[in-house]
Parts: sequence; C-alpha cells; structure tokens
Amino acid sequence: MIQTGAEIEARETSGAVQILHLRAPELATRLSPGQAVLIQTGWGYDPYLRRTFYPIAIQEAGFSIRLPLDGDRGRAWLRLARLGARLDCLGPVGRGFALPPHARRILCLGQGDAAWTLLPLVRQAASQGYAVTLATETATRRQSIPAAMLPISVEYHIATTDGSAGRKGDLRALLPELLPWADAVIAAADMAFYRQLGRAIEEMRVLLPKGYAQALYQMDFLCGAGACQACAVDIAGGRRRVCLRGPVFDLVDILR
Amino acid sequence: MIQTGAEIEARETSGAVQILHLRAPELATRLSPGQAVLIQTGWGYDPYLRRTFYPIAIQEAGFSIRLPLDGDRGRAWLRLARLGARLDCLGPVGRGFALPPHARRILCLGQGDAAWTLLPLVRQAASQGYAVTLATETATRRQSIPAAMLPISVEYHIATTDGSAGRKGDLRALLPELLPWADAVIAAADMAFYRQLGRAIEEMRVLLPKGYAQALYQMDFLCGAGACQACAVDIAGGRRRVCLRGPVFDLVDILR
Amino acid sequence: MINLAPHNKLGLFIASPLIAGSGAAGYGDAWPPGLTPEDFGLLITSPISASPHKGRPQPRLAEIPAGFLLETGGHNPGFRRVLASHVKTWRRLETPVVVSLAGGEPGDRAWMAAHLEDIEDVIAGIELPIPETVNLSEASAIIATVRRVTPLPILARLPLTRAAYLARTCVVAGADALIVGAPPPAAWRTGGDWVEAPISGPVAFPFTLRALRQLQEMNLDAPIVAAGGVQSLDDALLCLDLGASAVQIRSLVWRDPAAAHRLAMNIRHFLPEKDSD
Amino acid sequence: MINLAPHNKLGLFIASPLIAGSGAAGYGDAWPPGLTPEDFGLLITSPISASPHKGRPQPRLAEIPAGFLLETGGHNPGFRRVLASHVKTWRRLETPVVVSLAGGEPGDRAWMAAHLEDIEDVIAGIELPIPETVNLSEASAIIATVRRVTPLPILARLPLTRAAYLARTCVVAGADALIVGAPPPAAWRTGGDWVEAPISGPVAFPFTLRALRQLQEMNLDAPIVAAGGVQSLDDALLCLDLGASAVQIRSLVWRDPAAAHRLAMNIRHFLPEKDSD
Ligand SMILES: Cc1cc2nc3c(=O)[nH]c(=O)nc-3n(C[C@H](O)[C@H](O)[C@H](O)COP(=O)(O)OP(=O)(O)OC[C@H]3O[C@@H](n4cnc5c(N)ncnc54)[C@H](O)[C@@H]3O)c2cc1C
Ligand SMILES: Cc1cc2nc3c(=O)[nH]c(=O)nc-3n(C[C@H](O)[C@H](O)[C@H](O)COP(=O)(O)OP(=O)(O)OC[C@H]3O[C@@H](n4cnc5c(N)ncnc54)[C@H](O)[C@@H]3O)c2cc1C
Ligand SMILES: Cc1cc2nc3c(=O)[nH]c(=O)nc-3n(C[C@H](O)[C@H](O)[C@H](O)COP(=O)(O)O)c2cc1C
Ligand SMILES: Cc1cc2nc3c(=O)[nH]c(=O)nc-3n(C[C@H](O)[C@H](O)[C@H](O)COP(=O)(O)O)c2cc1C
Ligand code: FES
Ligand code: FES
Repeated sequence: MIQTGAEIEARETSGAVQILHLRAPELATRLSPGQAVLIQTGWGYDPYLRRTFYPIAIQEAGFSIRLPLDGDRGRAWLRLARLGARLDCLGPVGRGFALPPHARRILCLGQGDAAWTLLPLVRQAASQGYAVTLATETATRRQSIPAAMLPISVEYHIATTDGSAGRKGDLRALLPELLPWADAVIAAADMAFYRQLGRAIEEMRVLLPKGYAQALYQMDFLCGAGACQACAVDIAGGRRRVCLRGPVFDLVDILR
Repeated sequence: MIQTGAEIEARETSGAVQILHLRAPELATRLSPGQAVLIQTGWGYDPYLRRTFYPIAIQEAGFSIRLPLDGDRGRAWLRLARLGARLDCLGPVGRGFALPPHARRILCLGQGDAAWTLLPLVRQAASQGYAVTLATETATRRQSIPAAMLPISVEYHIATTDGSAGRKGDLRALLPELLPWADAVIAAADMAFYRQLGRAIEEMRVLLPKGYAQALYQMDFLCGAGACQACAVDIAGGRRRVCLRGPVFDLVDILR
Repeated sequence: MINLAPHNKLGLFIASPLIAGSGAAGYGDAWPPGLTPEDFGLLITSPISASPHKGRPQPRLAEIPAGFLLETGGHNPGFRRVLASHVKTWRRLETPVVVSLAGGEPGDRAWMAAHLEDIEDVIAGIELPIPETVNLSEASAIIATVRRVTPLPILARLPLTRAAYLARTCVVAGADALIVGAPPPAAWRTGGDWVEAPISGPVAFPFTLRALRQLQEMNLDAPIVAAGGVQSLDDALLCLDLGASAVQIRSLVWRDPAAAHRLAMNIRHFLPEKDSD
Repeated sequence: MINLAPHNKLGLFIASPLIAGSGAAGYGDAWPPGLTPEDFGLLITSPISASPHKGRPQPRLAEIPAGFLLETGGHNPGFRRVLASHVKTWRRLETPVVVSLAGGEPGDRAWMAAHLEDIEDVIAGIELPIPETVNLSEASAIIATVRRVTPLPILARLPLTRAAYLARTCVVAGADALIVGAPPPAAWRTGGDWVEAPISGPVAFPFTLRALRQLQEMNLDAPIVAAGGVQSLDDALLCLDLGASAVQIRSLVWRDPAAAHRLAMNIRHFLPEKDSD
C-alpha cells in the first residue's frame, strides 16, 4: 500500500453516473482487480473519512472509478472536482482476484453496481487467453455494463429485474446453464447470492472445493492497513479484518 | 434583512486577490455602503459559520466582494466556486454610512483592507455631487485602491508604510492637511486610528461634535439579527450588539 | 396539540413539535429574516438572571470543525428589565413562551420564579438549565427550590453527556419535562484569546442522539425535548423516533433561517401521536 | 529526551514528543504506508483484556460531522496471545512500547500488570484507560491496584470532559503521567444500526483544548500527554504550549499517514525544554 496523488484526467458522464479516469502510475502498477483504493474527498475536515472505491478499469498509468449519483457529500465533491485536480489516494488495499493458473474457462458473476468491479478482471483474463463468460444482474438496463466496454472475446449474459434487457429475473436463473461450463468462478455480489451460488455449485459438482470460486466481500475501509479494526467481519472461521484477508476471499471462506 | 441567492457573475483576479461580482437584485436594492452581507460557504457543515463581507461595490442588480488570499477555508471555497454558482446570502446587516445632508465636503479615511469598504460610499457621494477626498493607508502599493476604480471627481491621497506609493508613513500625517477642509468625515480603520482621529478633530475644531464623523466598526457576525449576542462590544456607552447599532457608528459613540 | 407537562394541572400545550431554543430569537424580539413566532410551537427566552450581567467582552465566538463555540458569559439585562421590556410582546404572541432562569446566588432562581406569578397568564413555563458538573443532590435542589414556589411547568435542561445520570433525579424533584440537552463544553483559540463554551451546530448532534437513546431505555414518565445540533427534517424525525416529544433548534435559526422555516413547515406533518390529545 | 515518568525510578524516556495512540498501529504490527516506529517517541498498543474478546459485529464505523465514531467493542486476542505474538517485535523496536490494559473483571488489570513483570525490559509502561463514569474512589482504585503490583510507569488516560475533576486523584493514586484524554462518547445511526463510541477526528480537538487549559491551572506534578483530534503541527504546538509534554495521534495515522509523517518530522524541532534532560 502506498499514499499517492492521482490526477483527474478525464470525466465521462452517462446519465447521472460519472466515470473518472485518474492518472496515478505508481499506484496503477501495484493495483490488481478486486483491490480497493481509498480516496480523500473535500477540503478540510468534513467529510473526514476517505471514500472506498473498487476501480472499474486499471491501465498502465492509471485507473478509473465509477460514481453513481447518491446523497453522499464526499462523492458529490468528487463529481464536482475539476479536471487536473489531484486526489489523495491510499492503496491498493487488501488482496484482489487471482486468476487460477490451472483453469481455462472463467465464469464471472456480478450483481448490481458490484458487477462493475469485475471489469478489470474480465479484461485481464481475456487478454491472457482465458475463455471468459460474464453474467450480470441489475435492476434495469441503465445500470448494466454496456457490451462495448467488454473485450470482444467475452461471452456476455444479462439479467434485469424489470426485463428491460436480457433475461427478466435474477442471476440465479442463469447458473444451471453457465456453471457446468466453468472451471473457475469469480463473483461480486451480496451474501444472499453467495449462499445460493455455493448451493448451486454443490448441486452441480457434489462439493464446493477451495480454489474453485472467489468472491468479493465489498465494504468501506478506514485505515486499510489492519490497524483500526473497523473492517472486522465474521469470515473464514473467525472475526477477520477484511482489509488484510480480503476483500477477495475464497467462496468457501465466505460461507463458513 | 433578507435571505437570498446571489449568482457569481464574474471574477476579477489581481495578483492573489479576487473580486467576485455577484448578481442579487433583491439584496442590492436594500444594501447601503457600510452594511455587511453574510455568505454561506462550503457544502455541508464545515465551515458552519457564514463569512462576513463588506461589499466594495453596490450596483442596481448586484454587489461585489473582495477576497484577499488567506488561510480561511470558507473564503478558499469562494475563490474556487464556479461562475454561475449561487451563494446563500443574509443581508443587509445593520446600519451603513449616511451621507450628512448639510455637509458638502466629505473626507473619507481608509486603513488597510478596510479602505475598500469605503468604495461604495465614495462613489455614492461623488455621484450625488459632494466634494470627496479619499485618503488611504496600506502596507504597500499592491494593497491600495487603484485610482482607476474611483470616480474622476474624487481627490485621492495615498500613504504606504513602505513608501512604495504616495507618502511614506501612516494616515495620521495626512490629517493636518485634509481635516480643515472637510465638513464631514467617514472612516474605516482600527480603534487606534479612531482615537488619533478623535484627538486630531478636537485639536482642529475644539470639540468633536456628534454628526461630524462616522466610523465603521468592522467585525464578523453570526446571526446578524440581534439574537445570538456574538457581536456585543463596549460602544456607545454600553455593551451593544454591533449588528443592530452598527457596524457604522458616530465617531463620538465609538470613542466613549 | 402536544402536552409537554401532562402531569401538571396547567399543562404546556404546543401546536408544533419545533421549539425555538434558548436565545434563538433573543427574548422573542430578534427574528432572523423569514422566521416568525408562528413557525414554532414554543419559544424559550435567553437565560435571565436576577441581576443584569454584561457578559464577557470580545471575543465571544469561535469556529470549530462543523460548528462553533459561543460564549456570551450570561449577558442579559436582568430579570426586572427583561419583564418590563418584553411582557407586552409575549402577551401578544400566539406562541407560548417559556422563560429560562439562569443560576447565580442561591435563592435567585426561586426569587425569579416566585415573581413570575404575577404574569402566570403570559408565561407557559420555566426552563432551568442544570449546570455541567452538579451532583444528584445539587440537581435535585435546583429543581425542588423552584418547584416549591411555582405551579408553572418546569423544563429541566440537562447536560447531554450526563443526561442519563441526572434524568430520574430531576423528574423526581419535580421537572415536568426534560430538555436533552446542553452539549458538552469545549475550548478554542481565536486571535490570542480563548473562547470556552458548549459546542454548537452539527457537531453537537451525535451527543444528542446518544443521550436520547440512553433516556429511551429508562422509560421516564416525562416528555423529552431533543436539543443540540438539529439541522434538518431527517435529524428532527430521528429525535422523535427516539422518543422525543419535541425538537429544539437554535444554531440553525441563526445560520440558515430559510432552512429553519422549511423545517417548521415540514415537521407539522409528523406530530408524534402518543403525546397528542 | 522527554521523561514522562520523572518520579518513577524506571523513568519513561521518549525521543520525540509524538506518540502513536492506542491502536494507531495495532500492537505495533500494523503500520500505514510511509510510517515507521521511528516516527514516534512512544507506541501505545490497542487495549488488551485478560481474556480474548471478539468485539462487536458490523457496523463498527460511522461518520459524523468532521469526524467519526469507531466502536470495536474491545476486540482483542487477549493478554496471553498478544504477548505470545508481539513481544518479539517489541523487543526489536527502538521505540518504547506502552501496553494498554482494558478493564474487565475486578482484578483483571492487576493480574495482567503483574504478569508484565516477566517482560519489564521490553515494556516501557502501562496505560490505564479510566472509564467515562467513574467516581473519584473508583478512579483511584483502578490506578492503586495496578500501582501495587508493578514498578512500571503508569499512564492514566482520563475522559476529557471530566479530566480536571479526576486528575489529582489519579496522580495521588500513583499515575506517573496523565493522558488527556478520551473524547466524550456519542452515537450515530448507520444503515438501520447504531454505533456508539467516543468521537474521533478533528471534532475531538476542542475538548482536548478545554481539558488541557483546566489542567494547566491545577499545576499537577505529573507530565501530561495531549490526545484527541490532533491533526497538524499547529494543533500539536498549541497542546505543548498549554503544558503538554507530548502529543498523541491516532485518527491522523489512519486517515492521512503522509500528514502524520510530516508532523513527526516537524515536531522534533519543538521539544519542550522544561521536560528534557
Ligand atoms: C469544582 C467542581 C468541579 C467538578 N467537575 C466535575 C466534572 O467536570 N465532571 C463531573 O462529572 N463531576 C464534576 N464534579 C463532581 C460533581 O459535582 C459531583 O460531585 C459528582 O457528580 C458526584 O455526584 P454524586 O455526589 O451525586 O454521586 P454519588 O451519588 O455520591 O455517587 C456515589 C456512588 O453512587 C453510585 N451511583 C451514583 N449514581 C448512580 C446511578 N445512576 N446508578 C447507580 N449507581 C449510582 C455510584 O456507584 C457512585 O460510585 C465537580 C465538582 C466540583 C465541586
Ligand atoms: C451506572 C452509572 C452511570 C453513571 N453515569 C454517570 C455519567 O454519565 N456521568 C457522570 O458524571 N457520572 C455518572 N455516574 C456517577 C459517577 O460514577 C460517580 O458516582 C460520580 O461522579 C460521583 O463521584 P464521587 O462519588 O467521587 O463524588 P463525591 O466525591 O461524592 O462528590 C460529592 C461532593 O464533593 C464535592 N466535590 C467533589 N469533587 C470535588 C472537587 N474536585 N472539588 C471540590 N469539591 C468536590 C462536591 O461538592 C460534591 O457535591 C454514574 C454512576 C453509575 C453507577
Ligand atoms: C453559550 C450557550 C448557552 C446556552 N444557554 C442555554 C440555556 O440557558 N438554556 C437552554 O435551554 N439552552 C441553552 N443553550 C442551548 C441552546 O439554547 C439550544 O437549545 C441548543 O444549543 C440547541 O442546539 P443547536 O444550537 O445546535 O440547535 C445554550 C447554548 C450555548 C452554546
Ligand atoms: C473506540 C475507541 C477506543 C479507544 N481506546 C483507547 C484506549 O484504550 N486507550 C487510549 O489511550 N486511547 C484510546 N482511544 C483514544 C485513541 O487511542 C487516541 O489516543 C485518541 O483518540 C487520540 O485522538 P485522535 O484519534 O483524534 O488522534 C480510543 C478511542 C476510541 C475512539
Ligand atoms: S480498515 Fe482498518 S483494520 Fe481494516
Ligand atoms: S450577530 Fe447575532 S446578535 Fe449580532
């Protein structure tokens, strides 16, 4: 983890959502998909806590973060920050996704806004020659990742709650079709889905082995360094600091 | 007093000093020279207190404020605010200068940054046909009011502490020359100067009558409405709320 | 109507759960623009002492992170002059007025409370600020001595960090309602001088929440007024949710009268049912 | 060198007046980027209890205006495991380590203090957090029971709002230095849940200043460590100016390690002369 400045190089707006492209070469070279970056917002002392971001793109000299419109005054400050402004970043926090060396077919499962955190991993896997399938579930078409943002080789399945794109319903419905194909699973969703996923894998493969599925336990960090204990949750057989052990865990550890 | 929005229409930068021109027709029509406007800064709750400004220009549909560079985070926010942004204003606060009806020759005396607060009065007096002399004292030439900002009919004397413009020294040195001419005095300075001014007037005219000199007691306000008692000072024979009785007082009241 | 003194024969009925806290509008004579007495269910005066106090010289105000300190040093014209100047105004107001009685010499508060008898028709109640460092018997004595001399409803304003500790004693001693309360004191340097006063502004709200939660668990048989740092409708509703019958504002009145007025308009839709009659 | 325990035979000598407050770097094993033990004159561990504590489940963190609340619920691996895991590290550090002993069953702290004897060469002292609501005899007892079993310097951490009230009693009971101190507790709602904890961050600093001013007037014969909300060199110097011998940081270490490092570099130039030797 380092503390470094990141310059706002470009801002993309799509509806109420902003994507900021940040230049931070030192940080970018250290950053893996699934790791977090803690960004200071505001001038002065309010808000005091850094905002936690899971980058949606990682390049050689920078990374990108996504800012949906919400009531948070820290993110509101970022939405208004000028191009060229330097943001104070702490990162990378924790352990990210690790592409399983012996797998060839990777199934990525993303739910809601968390789906976007899979993008760097999807791109990395595709560029390294893995066969990648991405399946996402969002409330409506608007929240879903545009196909154009994906490498051409990626197979893409969409489910939307309102049926405005892809299959109407949730991710679960896609599992019977996709799981048998995959020899590794990468997920970014909520606990309820992780439990369903665990069960579905057990049904299909009799048991859920370690190393088969990785899942992002998304949360906000204070120090990101293991000191403050703010991020301790019951996971991996104990009350663990997510900033040290996670935020990416083996699905087996998340479920027990 | 009203609470109203003021739009940042233009920004002038001169060295480290900014001047903001604000559009606020409702407030502008109520505003007299010497009165204050309380402006909310920042988003959210920090800083919490409004910043107090004594406008340096008042037009039909707006007014202007001056922002020297300092460490204050409220004013820093204003320096960075975008054109078109709407500022939340409370004002006018208190009583301003009143051009004495029976006087013809008005001497305006300004010290340091406070000198700028005399500008609206100087312009008003000149436009109403008074003979106006403005004398200011600043540390260096940079802080002094450019002659080009004054109506052409105004006689302008400068003193600077470092001698970089006008007479080297302080305002006091100009008094023997200017006071005999004036039949009314308007001042914006510190207490030490007000005491000197009182003495100088007494020397010249035997006594300091009520109605001869007005002086600005410059301070920051919280409510500006007489409720909070934050602005009480020993003045005019008692401990008075400056936002109700001032900020412009008869010099007699300031000195006793 | 909400009754803030249900066990008092006189009762203290307020038409809105929003209260203009001590000093928010001076003695009812200093209204920031856009605000009127009708915005509030109750108006509490600045604290009054038996004899006049000049208060402290400048500086009185210091800004702290997310708030400020205001140390007036008890500046007030004294009991007789306040009544002489303001009773007429209070009589005309539709909004009930509560008089805040500051401490001083022993017996001062009782003396003032007794003299309020003459204008009992004008005054809806008495606020007694309980100092930061009293013990239980001192708190009890402050209330009991006033209780003895007046039938008027008594609102005890408790220090927030010690509200749970002092609350039951104050109710037993005769307080009809509890104002929860006074934020903890702090200090800040401004220029070369120091200002020392209870924290004001948003910075106070987390202390108010903690005290309300503590009192909620105590099931006191007295209405509670939430005070300290309330800035928005959300803040106010959270207080009502935590068992407060009314909510008091002051900093907001001074800093943003328009926001205070909006709050006054909106909160009327959320009268807590359990306390209305 | 500053001696934080001038009346103790062992003394507690620190080379910089900047202290890493309880938990700032865990047990000396969790250093935010760019910070090392050398940045600090002293390192205080997270509070340790006699038996392990899981602490509280999520949420533990809530943001408040200009600060935050962190409620870990006393999460720690327990006395034996902390020593087993970390004594080796402490032995290697150039920076002295003070062990913070949390409460628990009566006798727990004395038991732990007594067991620190075996590693007296590794430990520079003991921090005893004094709870928010103790009375004088309870405060006295907390310190005296530990004083009885160990010669190690004792640093008593006092609640800020009651520091002046408790200070002399703690010194008389055997505290070598006073940490001033623990900010007052408050509450905030996050999601549907509540977090209740002492305020942290800049919001705490005005309370620290008030307590320091109160203690300055008391002329206690014990060094004072300022703690609570310190964010900058200016803040730290103001504390030293008010009589503190050292300054403790924690929130700053977590939020902005680079600023903490700058503070560490700059403060060395301002060693208070009266306490050096
Ligand atoms: C100049 C001065 C400054 C002071 N400054 C402060 C200050 O800053 N902060 C401060 O807090 N005090 C301060 N005090 C002390 C304060 O005034 C009281 O002395 C203190 O609160 C004692 O209260 P008490 O006598 O009612 O406690 P007691 O009633 O005597 O309490 C004694 C015991 O009763 C028990 N007890 C008390 N209340 C309860 C309860 N609610 N539930 C169960 N058991 C209970 C406790 O176990 C306690 O140990 C100061 C006093 C003075 C004179
Ligand atoms: C469950 C519980 C919750 C509590 N919560 C709180 C709380 O939130 N906040 C809180 O403050 N207390 C709280 N208390 C009370 C606290 O624990 C003590 O009871 C209280 O501080 C009494 O202190 P004491 O007995 O030392 O006071 P005493 O020593 O008994 O004080 C009695 C008298 O001595 C005098 N005195 C005391 N100190 C001084 C001094 N420094 N200078 C001059 N005269 C002095 C005072 O005049 C006072 O009236 C709580 C107690 C319990 C049991
Ligand atoms: C210096 C000072 C003096 C105060 N005096 C009183 C008082 O005597 N009575 C009272 O009810 N409240 C008093 N208050 C509290 C306010 O009246 C108000 O109810 C409370 O601060 C509400 O919080 P807010 O200002 O954040 O809205 C005082 C506050 C300060 C800062
Ligand atoms: C939940 C919580 C627990 C704390 N426990 C201790 C403690 O046991 N001992 C201690 O000295 N300080 C403790 N502190 C205070 C910090 O260690 C630190 O010294 C102090 O908060 C300094 O203020 P800062 O965090 O604003 O820098 C605690 C603070 C919080 C919020
Ligand atoms: S965020 Fe501080 S320990 Fe994990
Ligand atoms: S600023 Fe509030 S009374 Fe003058």
